[in-house]
Amino acid sequence: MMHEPQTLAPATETKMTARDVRVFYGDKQAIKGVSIDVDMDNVTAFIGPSGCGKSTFLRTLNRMNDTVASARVEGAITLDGEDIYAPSMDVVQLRARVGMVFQKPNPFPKSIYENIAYGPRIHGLAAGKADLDVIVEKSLRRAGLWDEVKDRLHDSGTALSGGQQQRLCIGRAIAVEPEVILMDEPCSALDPIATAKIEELIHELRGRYAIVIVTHNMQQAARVSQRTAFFHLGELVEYGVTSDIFTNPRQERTKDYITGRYG
Amino acid sequence: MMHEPQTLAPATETKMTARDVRVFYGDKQAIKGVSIDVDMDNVTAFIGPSGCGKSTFLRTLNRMNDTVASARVEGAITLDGEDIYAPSMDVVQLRARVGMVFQKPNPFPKSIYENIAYGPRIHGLAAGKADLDVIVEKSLRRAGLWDEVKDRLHDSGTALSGGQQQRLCIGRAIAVEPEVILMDEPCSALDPIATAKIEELIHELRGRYAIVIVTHNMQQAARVSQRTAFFHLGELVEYGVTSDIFTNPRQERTKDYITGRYG
Amino acid sequence: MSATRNPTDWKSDVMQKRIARRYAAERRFKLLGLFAVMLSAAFLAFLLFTMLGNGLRGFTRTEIALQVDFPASPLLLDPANITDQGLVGANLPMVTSEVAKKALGPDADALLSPTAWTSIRDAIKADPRILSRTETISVPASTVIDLAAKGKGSPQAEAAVARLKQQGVLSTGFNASFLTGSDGTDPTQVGIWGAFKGSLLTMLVTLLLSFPVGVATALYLEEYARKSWWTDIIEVSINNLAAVPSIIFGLLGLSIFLNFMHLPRSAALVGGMTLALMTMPVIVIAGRNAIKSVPPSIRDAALGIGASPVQVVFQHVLPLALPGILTGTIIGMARALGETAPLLMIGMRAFIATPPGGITDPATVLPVQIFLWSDEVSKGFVEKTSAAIIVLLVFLLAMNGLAIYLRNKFEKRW
Amino acid sequence: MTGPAIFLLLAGLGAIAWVSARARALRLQTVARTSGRRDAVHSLPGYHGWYVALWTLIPAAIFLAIWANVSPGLITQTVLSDPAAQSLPADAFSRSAILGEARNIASGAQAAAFNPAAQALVEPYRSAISEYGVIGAVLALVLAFAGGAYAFTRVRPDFRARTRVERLVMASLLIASLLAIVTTLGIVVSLLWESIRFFSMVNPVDFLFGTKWSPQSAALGYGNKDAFGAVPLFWGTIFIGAIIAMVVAIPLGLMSAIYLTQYARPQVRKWMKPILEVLAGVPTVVYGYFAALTIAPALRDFAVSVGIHGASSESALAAGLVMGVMIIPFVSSMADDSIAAVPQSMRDGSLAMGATTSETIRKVLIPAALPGVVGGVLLAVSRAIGETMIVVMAAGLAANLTLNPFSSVTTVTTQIVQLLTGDQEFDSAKTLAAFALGLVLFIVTLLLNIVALRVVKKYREAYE
Amino acid sequence: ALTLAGCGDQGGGGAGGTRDQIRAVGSSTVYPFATAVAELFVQGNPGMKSPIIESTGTGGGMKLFCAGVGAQYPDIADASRRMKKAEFEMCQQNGVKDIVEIQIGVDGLAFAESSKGPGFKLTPRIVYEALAANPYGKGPNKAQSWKDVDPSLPAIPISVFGPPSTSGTRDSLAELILEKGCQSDEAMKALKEKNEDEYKATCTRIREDGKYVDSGENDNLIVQKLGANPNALGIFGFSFLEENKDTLKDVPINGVKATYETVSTGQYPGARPLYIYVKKAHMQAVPGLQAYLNAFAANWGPDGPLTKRGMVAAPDDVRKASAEAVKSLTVLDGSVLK
Ligand SMILES: Nc1ncnc2c1ncn2[C@@H]1O[C@H](COP(=O)(O)OP(=O)(O)OP(=O)(O)O)[C@@H](O)[C@H]1O
Ligand SMILES: Nc1ncnc2c1ncn2[C@@H]1O[C@H](COP(=O)(O)OP(=O)(O)OP(=O)(O)O)[C@@H](O)[C@H]1O
Ligand SMILES: [Mg+2]
Ligand SMILES: [Mg+2]
Ligand SMILES: O=P([O-])([O-])[O-]
Repeated sequence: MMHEPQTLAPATETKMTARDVRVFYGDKQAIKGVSIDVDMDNVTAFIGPSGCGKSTFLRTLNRMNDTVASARVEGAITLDGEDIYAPSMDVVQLRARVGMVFQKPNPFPKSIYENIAYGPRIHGLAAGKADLDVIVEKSLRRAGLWDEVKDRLHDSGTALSGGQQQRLCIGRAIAVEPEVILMDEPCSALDPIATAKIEELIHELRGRYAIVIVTHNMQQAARVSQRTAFFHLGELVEYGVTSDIFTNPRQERTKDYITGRYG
Repeated sequence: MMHEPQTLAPATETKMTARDVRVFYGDKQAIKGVSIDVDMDNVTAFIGPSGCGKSTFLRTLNRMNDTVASARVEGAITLDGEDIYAPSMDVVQLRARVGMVFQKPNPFPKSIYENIAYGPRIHGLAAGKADLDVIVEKSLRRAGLWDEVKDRLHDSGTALSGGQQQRLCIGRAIAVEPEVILMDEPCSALDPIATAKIEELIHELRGRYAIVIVTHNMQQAARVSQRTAFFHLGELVEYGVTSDIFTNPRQERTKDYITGRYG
Repeated sequence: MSATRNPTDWKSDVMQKRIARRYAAERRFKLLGLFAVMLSAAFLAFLLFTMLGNGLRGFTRTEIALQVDFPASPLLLDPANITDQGLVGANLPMVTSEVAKKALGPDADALLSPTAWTSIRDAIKADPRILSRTETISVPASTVIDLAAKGKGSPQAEAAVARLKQQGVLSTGFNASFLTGSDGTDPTQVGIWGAFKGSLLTMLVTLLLSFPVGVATALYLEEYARKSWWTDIIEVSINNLAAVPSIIFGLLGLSIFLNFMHLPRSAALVGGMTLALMTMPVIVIAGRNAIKSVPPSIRDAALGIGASPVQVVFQHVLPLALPGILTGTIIGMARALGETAPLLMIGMRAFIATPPGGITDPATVLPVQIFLWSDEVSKGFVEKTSAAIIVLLVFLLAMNGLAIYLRNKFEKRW
Repeated sequence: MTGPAIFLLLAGLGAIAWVSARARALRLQTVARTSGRRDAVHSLPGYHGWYVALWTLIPAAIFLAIWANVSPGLITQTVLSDPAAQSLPADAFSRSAILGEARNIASGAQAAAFNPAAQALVEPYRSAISEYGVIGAVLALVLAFAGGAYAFTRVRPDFRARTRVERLVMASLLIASLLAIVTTLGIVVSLLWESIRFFSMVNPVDFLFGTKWSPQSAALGYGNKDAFGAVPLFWGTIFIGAIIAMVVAIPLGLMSAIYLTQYARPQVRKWMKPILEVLAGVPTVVYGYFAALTIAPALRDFAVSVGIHGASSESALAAGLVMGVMIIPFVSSMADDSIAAVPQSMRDGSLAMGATTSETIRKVLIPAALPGVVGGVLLAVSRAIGETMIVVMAAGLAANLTLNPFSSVTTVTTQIVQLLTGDQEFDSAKTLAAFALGLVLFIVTLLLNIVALRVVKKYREAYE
Repeated sequence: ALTLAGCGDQGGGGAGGTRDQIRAVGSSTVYPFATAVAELFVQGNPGMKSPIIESTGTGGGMKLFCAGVGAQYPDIADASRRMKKAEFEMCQQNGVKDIVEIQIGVDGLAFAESSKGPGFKLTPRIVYEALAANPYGKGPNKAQSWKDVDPSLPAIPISVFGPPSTSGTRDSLAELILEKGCQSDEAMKALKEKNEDEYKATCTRIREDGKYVDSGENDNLIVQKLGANPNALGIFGFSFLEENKDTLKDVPINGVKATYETVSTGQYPGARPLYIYVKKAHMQAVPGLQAYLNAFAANWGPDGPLTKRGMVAAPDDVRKASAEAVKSLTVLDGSVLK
């Protein structure tokens, strides 16, 4: 177990920190003492074989694991230095600040407009209809979807293609002005062209938000991220600059995985 | 579309042939004129991105697609020169000759013994209890599972670990003495150790049975197969000696796929 | 950090208030849900307690101990030759009345159940030797006394009860004959066995007809039928039959089974057939769901080693689906067991004092018996009605419990 | 020969057929196997056994079924030609009573004759029964042998016995599934037939749109025009079943489902769900009794105490309330299913935006589940409008067109019971009206169901 | 299904089949007496199966009874009014030729109120004017309270629970009370001669605006409802009144209360005969039928068990005639029926 956080040189502003995080589903331990820092200016990729706990760990970062009855989280996670598991932390606000995009695009069965407006509405971020319109347009623009949908904002979000749906979901997350965006295999259900679009989008969003992306496609990790964390069996095996991890892994397990010995 | 079979030098005995096979799900064409030869002494791997039709094509080889109401198969497929879609072909016997192992281990919720004995029983392959015992032992040995389960043959097959279950399923397929074994991503639900065991098993079974394996892990294809077929969008893009495909792909699409541009 | 960012101030007052409001709404909503559940449960509890409160008394009856001096009584009976016929001619009602008058005073007839003499008859039948001595025999009290003894009588009756109590002849105890007897006209003597047996026979017919047909249909539709206009029709028919008002089945039974096929009226056979038509779709639907929940991988596995479709179904799918099918069957049967309206249409609302011997004998069933008793003149029937309801509810709860148990026990996740 | 004996004999023959055919197939299999061809024998020996056994049994069984229906007539013919039968009374019922009794004695079903005339016929009966019994048995056995022998000659290695046997299994499954259609047809035919007669007496327009329901006036010779306006019944049905009951059932059912699926701990859910389901399992006659004797008087007292005019002790409200409670589990289980069918990803999506649980439920889950919930409610409505006993016992018979829930109304189902169990004129419009009402009820529930199933299905497909 | 169909036709000996249980159908008023006799019959004839008695209402019973001769048709029709001519003819058409009519007793059509009630005093005229749909043919009934009908009565809204149009009791209400009240108007008497149909309609049709609540065949419910509703009036068989004397009190008609005496002497205006009708053709075929009739005859006397259940014994001469009918099975002459 490594309790020493695997940080990099303090080149950039640290947004979230995790210290010795352990997650249990009932009796089963899914995350075994992971410590990691997520910083602002880089895209962080989590890779690892199926079931190693990537998604589980990602979900601890915005307390989505609270919704799983059997899940229990130990250890400390902070956002801007605040403990997000502290009783004083309001999970509703936390989740607004740490947005999430899922593996399968999951637009609400409402219009495109309503999908984006949903978050600002519940959080009361828009002062009126006009304000909301501005937010919707801005979010769709940032998500790179505005040009494709501006003429049919009131069509159902589920009528879009898979890649558009995923960008809609990213736009929806952006609309509440989050500080961190977590993405769990956002491209695994998409075709190559849509994947390329999302990857491009991630490039553009970088710097504006702290981004964490889980992927099973190592090439994708190599393409989009600056930092890569390799998980295996609930442990964080290695964390470092992406190009180092792929060209020069320090751990045997990382190397085996990258060369396809398993997974 | 390529209607010319992509065969290799006639070095080995050809077990199954497919000529211009087209498969439709309703109106949607999932396989677009694939011709291929499967030979006895080599393991053949099918690779390709998700949804490209690997599983669909594999399932035409033992007519498992018959069970999908909307599926329609055109073209010719032979087993030892016999047309397997001819009316005189009894599909029950065909499936006994062309066994299948699935992506998710699917043992019957019965004892280990019964799992193996089921096939020989329905095909009347055993003359009596003693005969059956012999078959069960032999099959479990070949599946590399005998030592692990010989003391608990009457425990439920579903109580085994994932990797053991998958080997049980292989043993079950072997028990009816098939001539061909089709495997559809047999390791994708398994951990690295179990995967290694199955890969080893495939090595051992090679030569005794014609083996076709679908995998999404290119390294696995490289490790276990001698021939690789690359599918894309329902077409057979390239078929050849595995090492050639991976080091020296003739098609641009193959190369892009192998280097992770998509999938 | 980019210049265009305008992060939301989550700590602002406005935001904090807004959050508080949202949480209050959350709590209210949750309470509303809890309230709905509680209200439904409370209603059920209220119903059950009302029935229990009214009905438990129905399981007891008041008896009066009579001292019968057989040798001195004007009984026309040859002790050596006790036959049913002999007992009929023995003038027992009169003798009983006289004995009672001697013991309890001139208004004794009003104190005893009109059929009190049958208790003496049964005592003689059980042991003819008592004819040679004085014997104390407990006979049922009249309804008026029975109710008064249970605290629900008129002042006169209460006075009579007080008097009897003083004489020490009155006792209220568990009424076994309520469980063993059949319909009758005297509430102190009636029982539910006849209706219960009628229910059993009816359910037997229902089960034997609906279960195999239901399961076969479910198998056909789920496993074999290729989707076509034909299976669509079958499917629509079944879904529709499951929701057709039960009374329509009564109309069907009346016009097809009685008027057209001339099957016997009031018989468990016809009741069972009518209810079977009603239950069958329930079984089909439950069966299809159970069959659907058998993972396709099991079918693939079997097909993959060359099992024929029939083998797949009968050796793998059916055994795995059986718990689900049984659960559905029990629920369907429970519904049929509680059904009244269609049976009224086919003449199962008759006075039937002998338990049916077979499925073609006239019979009634528990819910119809409840319906009939709720319309009886004598007030003694009120508590009998509730008691019968308790019996029916216990029966039904047991069936539902079994279904839930099966469901929990075999609920498998593959 | 008696019935059971024949059955035993046939069963024995079937067993022999099974065993011998199987043995033969087994032998053939062994031969084939030693010759090394593993696919030489098509079917397992057991299938050959079944094939031959079925050929032995089915023709004979069909014959016996026919014979059982034909032979009594033949036996009676024989007995009637006996001189002892000359003295039988002319009237058919007494005659058949005597004959039947004689028959029962002859067959041992009855010990002694109640009617002396029967005694004389016992002997002729006995001989006729045994005579025809023997004929039937012999014919059945011949058939069994013939069938078995034919099938036995077909036992060969390449004979596809399994296919044949399985085809029979399939055929019986298919036949079973046809029963649903037969039942539906039966309902339609039996309702339609009588309804047509009704509509030849009463103008369908008057029936469907008339506002005066008063079968008694028809009986009193007032003509049918003003007597069979079913609108008050339809209104009563809708008022009780689709309005009052639903006002109770929808909020309670929906909120229960929401609470149990979204908030309650698994342990609570595990217990509360079945408890609520019990509400649907309580027999309607119990609800009726409860509504009539407990709820209705209480409601009436309440209405009177708050000064509502025209409160009746048999009120639409009492029946509707109780019916609503009965329907709660239907609504809640349909809502439960629909909410559960909304993909978890929707819920996650909303929660991840920072929505509270109730916001997620109200803004995402319920709108998404709405078609399913609506479908469920339609099904519940169709169940409610078909409910009979509660209304029979608690809502009365007055065909009022009223909006006052405290007054008495009547429903279609109640009137059906009333018209068919009460005093009936011969073939009068009054009795036939019950069938016409039944037809309307059937059509309405059919439509409701088709719509509901369509809605539910459409929406399930949207997520699958 | 073949074997099932076979079961139905147990006798199998030709038309009719056999049956070893007596079957009676019909009046809900007679039902308690018929069942009581059934019980006595079984007690007196051990080994006999108990008769099956179905309460269908008089008319419903007649329909089943007259459907034919044979095992699937009932042997006895219970009636709380006399057989109608139309019913008799239907019987004849269906081959039910010889019918034995037996009057078993008398019933009072009781009017009752809650013991907390205002103490109504009624006459047939008042009842008619309060309940008729169209009193004296002068347009719809507008009476809202009893006072509107007769100033002597309290100003209580009219609310009457009574038998449904489907019962014999309702026929009796029409015949014994409403028609009499109606005939207080001379014009109506004249109308009877002129136009029988219109007369019937005017004099016997009951209002349907909710003032008269018909309560199904469930007389017990009427009793319960009267208890809950002190201002309502109930109409049902005399036996229910007898049984519920503690919660109900009877309402005099023309100053006569319904008591055993007034009903048996016919002094009470709502007195009506109760009948059973038997198929002579079934006498030989159904075991015990004669004994069942005998049991009726043995128990219908003034001190017999039936009067304890609330039936009123018929006058001596009627009982004698009925006993004779039971013995010699005198066949009903259709021409005396209406
Ligand atoms: N809700 C749950 N209840 C119990 N165990 C769970 C649950 N969710 C995940 N697990 C287990 O926790 C472990 C980690 O799962 P997780 O989903 O985080 O893996 P992953 O790395 O995201 O895999 P994948 O690449 O397949 O998405 C696995 O063993 C999984 O079986
Ligand atoms: N039963 C079916 N009905 C309709 N379309 C189907 C069906 N099964 C597969 N398809 C479609 O056929 C195409 C090929 O599917 P197939 O499962 O063969 O792909 P695959 O290469 O095996 O993918 P994977 O790697 O995800 O298993 C896909 O587009 C898929 O959506
Ligand atoms: Mg994951
Ligand atoms: Mg696949
Ligand atoms: O049942 P009735 O006596 O009123 O016909």
